Amino acid sequence: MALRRVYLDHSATTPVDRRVVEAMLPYLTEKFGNASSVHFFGQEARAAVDRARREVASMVGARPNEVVFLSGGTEANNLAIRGVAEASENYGRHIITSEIEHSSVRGICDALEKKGWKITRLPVYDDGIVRIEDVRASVRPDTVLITVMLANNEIGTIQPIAEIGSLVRKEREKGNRHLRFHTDAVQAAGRMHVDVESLGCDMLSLSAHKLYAPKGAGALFLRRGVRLVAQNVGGHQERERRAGTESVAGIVAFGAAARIAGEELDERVAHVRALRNRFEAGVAARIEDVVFNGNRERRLPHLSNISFRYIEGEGLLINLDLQGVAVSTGSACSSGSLEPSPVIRAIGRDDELARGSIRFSFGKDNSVEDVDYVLEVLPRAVANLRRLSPLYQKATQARACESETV
Amino acid sequence: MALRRVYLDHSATTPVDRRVVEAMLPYLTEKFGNASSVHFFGQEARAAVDRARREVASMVGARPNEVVFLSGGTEANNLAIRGVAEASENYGRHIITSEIEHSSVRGICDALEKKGWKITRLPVYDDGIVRIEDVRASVRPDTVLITVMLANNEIGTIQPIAEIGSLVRKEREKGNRHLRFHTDAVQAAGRMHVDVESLGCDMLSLSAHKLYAPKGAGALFLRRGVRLVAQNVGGHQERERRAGTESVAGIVAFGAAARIAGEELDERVAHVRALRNRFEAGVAARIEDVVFNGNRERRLPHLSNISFRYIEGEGLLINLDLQGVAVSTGSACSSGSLEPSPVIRAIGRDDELARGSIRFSFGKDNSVEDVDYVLEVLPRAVANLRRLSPLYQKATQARACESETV
Amino acid sequence: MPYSSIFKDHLANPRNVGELADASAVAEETNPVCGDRLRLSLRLRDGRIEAARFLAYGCAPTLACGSALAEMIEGMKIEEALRLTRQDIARALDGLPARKQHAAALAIETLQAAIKAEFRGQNSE
Amino acid sequence: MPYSSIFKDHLANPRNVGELADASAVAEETNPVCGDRLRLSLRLRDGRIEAARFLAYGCAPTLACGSALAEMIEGMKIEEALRLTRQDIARALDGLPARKQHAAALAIETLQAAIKAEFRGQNSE
Ligand SMILES: Cc1ncc(COP(=O)(O)O)c(C=O)c1O
Ligand SMILES: Cc1ncc(COP(=O)(O)O)c(C=O)c1O
Repeated sequence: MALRRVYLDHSATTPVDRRVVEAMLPYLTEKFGNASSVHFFGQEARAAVDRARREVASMVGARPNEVVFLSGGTEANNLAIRGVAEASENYGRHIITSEIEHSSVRGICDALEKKGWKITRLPVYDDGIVRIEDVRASVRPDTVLITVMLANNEIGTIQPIAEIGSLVRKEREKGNRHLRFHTDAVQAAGRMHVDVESLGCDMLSLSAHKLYAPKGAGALFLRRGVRLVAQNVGGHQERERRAGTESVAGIVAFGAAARIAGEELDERVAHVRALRNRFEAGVAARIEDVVFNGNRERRLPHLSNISFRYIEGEGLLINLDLQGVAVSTGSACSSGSLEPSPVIRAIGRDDELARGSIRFSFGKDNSVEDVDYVLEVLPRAVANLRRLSPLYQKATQARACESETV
Repeated sequence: MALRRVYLDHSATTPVDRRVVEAMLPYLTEKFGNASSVHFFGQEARAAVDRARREVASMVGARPNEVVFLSGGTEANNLAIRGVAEASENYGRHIITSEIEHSSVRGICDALEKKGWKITRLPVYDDGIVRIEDVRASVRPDTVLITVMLANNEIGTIQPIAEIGSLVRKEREKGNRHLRFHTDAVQAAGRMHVDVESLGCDMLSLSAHKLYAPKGAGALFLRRGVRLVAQNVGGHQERERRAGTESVAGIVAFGAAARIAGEELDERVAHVRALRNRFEAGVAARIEDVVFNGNRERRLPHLSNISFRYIEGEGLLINLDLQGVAVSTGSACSSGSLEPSPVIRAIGRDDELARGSIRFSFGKDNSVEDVDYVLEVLPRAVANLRRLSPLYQKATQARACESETV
Repeated sequence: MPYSSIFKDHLANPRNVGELADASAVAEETNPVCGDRLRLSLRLRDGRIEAARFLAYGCAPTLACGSALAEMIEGMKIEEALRLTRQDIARALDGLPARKQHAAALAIETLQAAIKAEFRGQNSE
Repeated sequence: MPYSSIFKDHLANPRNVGELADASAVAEETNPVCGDRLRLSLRLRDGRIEAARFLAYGCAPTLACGSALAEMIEGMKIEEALRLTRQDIARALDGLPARKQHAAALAIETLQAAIKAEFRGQNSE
């Protein structure tokens, strides 16, 4: 009998929607032109790229010429942060960010710090949310960039981006003319309403593969008039903001996925929220010593991050995987770094809880049966691992002693 | 009746081979995992990326762990040149390149020059080939990088890369330890035998879409031990040389295309060479006042670059396009720059010949009938444009006078 | 850089190509930046452009603008022709990419030079 | 980081889990870098490891190495057990990723600490 496979790792990546595959296929075979070519094949590709640009722009309320196509969310973050840093370094070398940014933003900021930039990393308290007062208090005359993500990829918490956006506008009016504001919306897009006008951001990062389009396509919303230094250079593509032959099929897929995501947003949100809530209720009822991470209201609808006390995430991940359930963990072991998830640490959990955290992220194709299957498998897997855990043995012995003493 | 379409612009991009589409499709839909994920879906993707890495490595005689997957040839050139420049700037700030590099290499070198680097651009004489003596004479104690393409994208001339490779080895033995050697093999791969050992290069750029794989994938061969500074940062992918979720389907396609290109190389070369030679013989027989650009032996087998005197390339391109024939021109008009093709200028042609140059590049799916169709259409198109050309009118009047005077 | 189909038709089937043996006004102008050339020969009579022929060398818009101009002005009153603008040429081609407006400018300049040449009672060449 | 199927089987069905009530040698070692722990309890008799049980906390290789070790040493001569190396553990799991070798090292350390503890006639706890 084939193993039932339940994919609950949609924050890592999503399968490509059949409709998106259909949309992109012709641009691999018959309509394969290079969008820079003047002839028919080239114009056909150019028209498709332009259409995709409108579709992606429309998903986030931008103008088409404010969308720069790139190879993914990581490149969008690199272009936004390094590009603005290099364009602004004569005005100041201070950047404000948060403690729970995606590793790409973290890595870029760390690299700038090594080059002498000052980085302020805002705390997120125990609910995983940045406070606008902290942002306000951190702005300095030499601050040239604020970069705070729209929604976090591990715990799903939604940050006060619109508030930061209006703060930035006020700061600019007060004379801090070179202050720019970037937000990483890679996890948010397709899972909540995203609108660059109401957010008031100057730049916003997107990645196709979180939206049921292929990996290897992304975009940066770059507000008209915002200057940055291109990072990949040597060609006229993307109005000199990103050199290199456009990935036409990937861009077409991204456009189609963005359009469908816009059309189906409400439906998708309702669907994944219902699954997620059913799942969390089931976990709370069936498993002891669990901690739900991140503010439970202000978070993405598809994501649940749970710490299972006494055990380490990787063992649980592999045990679930053996039963066909795919999840992820911020645990140090599986990410290949030594530090347990900085995000879970940032919300004040101890090392043990940080190491025992698992992210379950639902998608449009998951079903109630999927949830129920996981609710059957997960408690057993947790129990099995706890049976091995010296921490659990000690804790139960201690509890036994306590109840005896009572 | 449908217009016959003949695509002769394979140096701009190629259609994706059906077999390559078949190979990549599963990695969009069922096998859609993120190669960084620990679970089954992730491991499946990881295995596919590793296989593709072996396939691409094998095409150029490299070891798999010397292949860094990227978003294309432009990014490969950026990573190689900027990456080495940043890693070596304490040892020297001099780069040797040629006058006929692809716009990406040209653009990167220009950008470095603005930052104070010294750039030596080697001449290519009237055959479009760099001379090894010029390379030797240009090496200085502060030279940290030589970057010369393996084969040119406009005229197809093949550069003496193996000779430069052994020169570089000797220079390193003489104590110039920090000298690195990069070659852009984007046009060469799949069209001639490429082997990093016999070329003796430290880095070599590749792009999938010139090999019947999709746009948006590329690779840099990076010899073991060669240090460079990553350009896209913030993730552990590609052993920290290139952050960002791997474009799994694109990489799988690249791998499949590289494998097929290796298997079919001889066959493809023989096929396109026969077509190209038939075409050139036909042009020489049917059209007056044409100049073939670039050394006619030491060049890629699939490419023909011809200057049609008295007319401008873009008009010819559009006239051919209207008859279904897709070609390209280095003419200033169509590239959107003001200078006519720097490559054709570099081989000593005057402005008029540079503006009148057209690149015909054949592919594995072209047929003899395609060539014959173009040989029917092209002379008429040239004649029509010459009929409009004041330069042509003057030249024919002058000739008429000459023959009268005789 | 998508060109309109009228534009492409002018390239495939240029109108009024050539030189008039009995031209009363001729001008050849060059775009100093890119070297494009347009040569116009006109037969002017009774305040009208009775015939117009063009030759052109340069990128596609220069050819198309030459063709559109020569077609458009044949039969036109001279004073009317003098009021033509770049925009009129671009419109006749269903639009021109922003970076290609210089080709329409060259067409207008050449037209005006030719008409002036005849008014001064002389050819520009 | 692909793990072998034997490795995964150890995780799904760990062998020799628990603590021996009548252990004659016990050790619990911690990896100081990442905090992983392995606890081993052994019943040693007549120069042999008559019984071995483990408990482990930490990333998957630590659990798998604990399970593989406990299974492997049960019934083994003590002197033989003392000759076991990291490589033996890794081999029993069909290999370990390079970065995970520390888990096998922890297993060997814990084994040696336990045996030493009994030879000194005392338990480590
Ligand atoms: C919040 C966030 N930002 C950026 C990225 C990076 O995007 P990509 O995977 O396209 O490089 C991701 C996903 O990996 C993400 O979750
Ligand atoms: C010689 C050469 N180098 C680099 C490139 C750039 O590669 P890509 O189109 O993948 O960015 C090209 C093709 O466009 C090329 O012909």
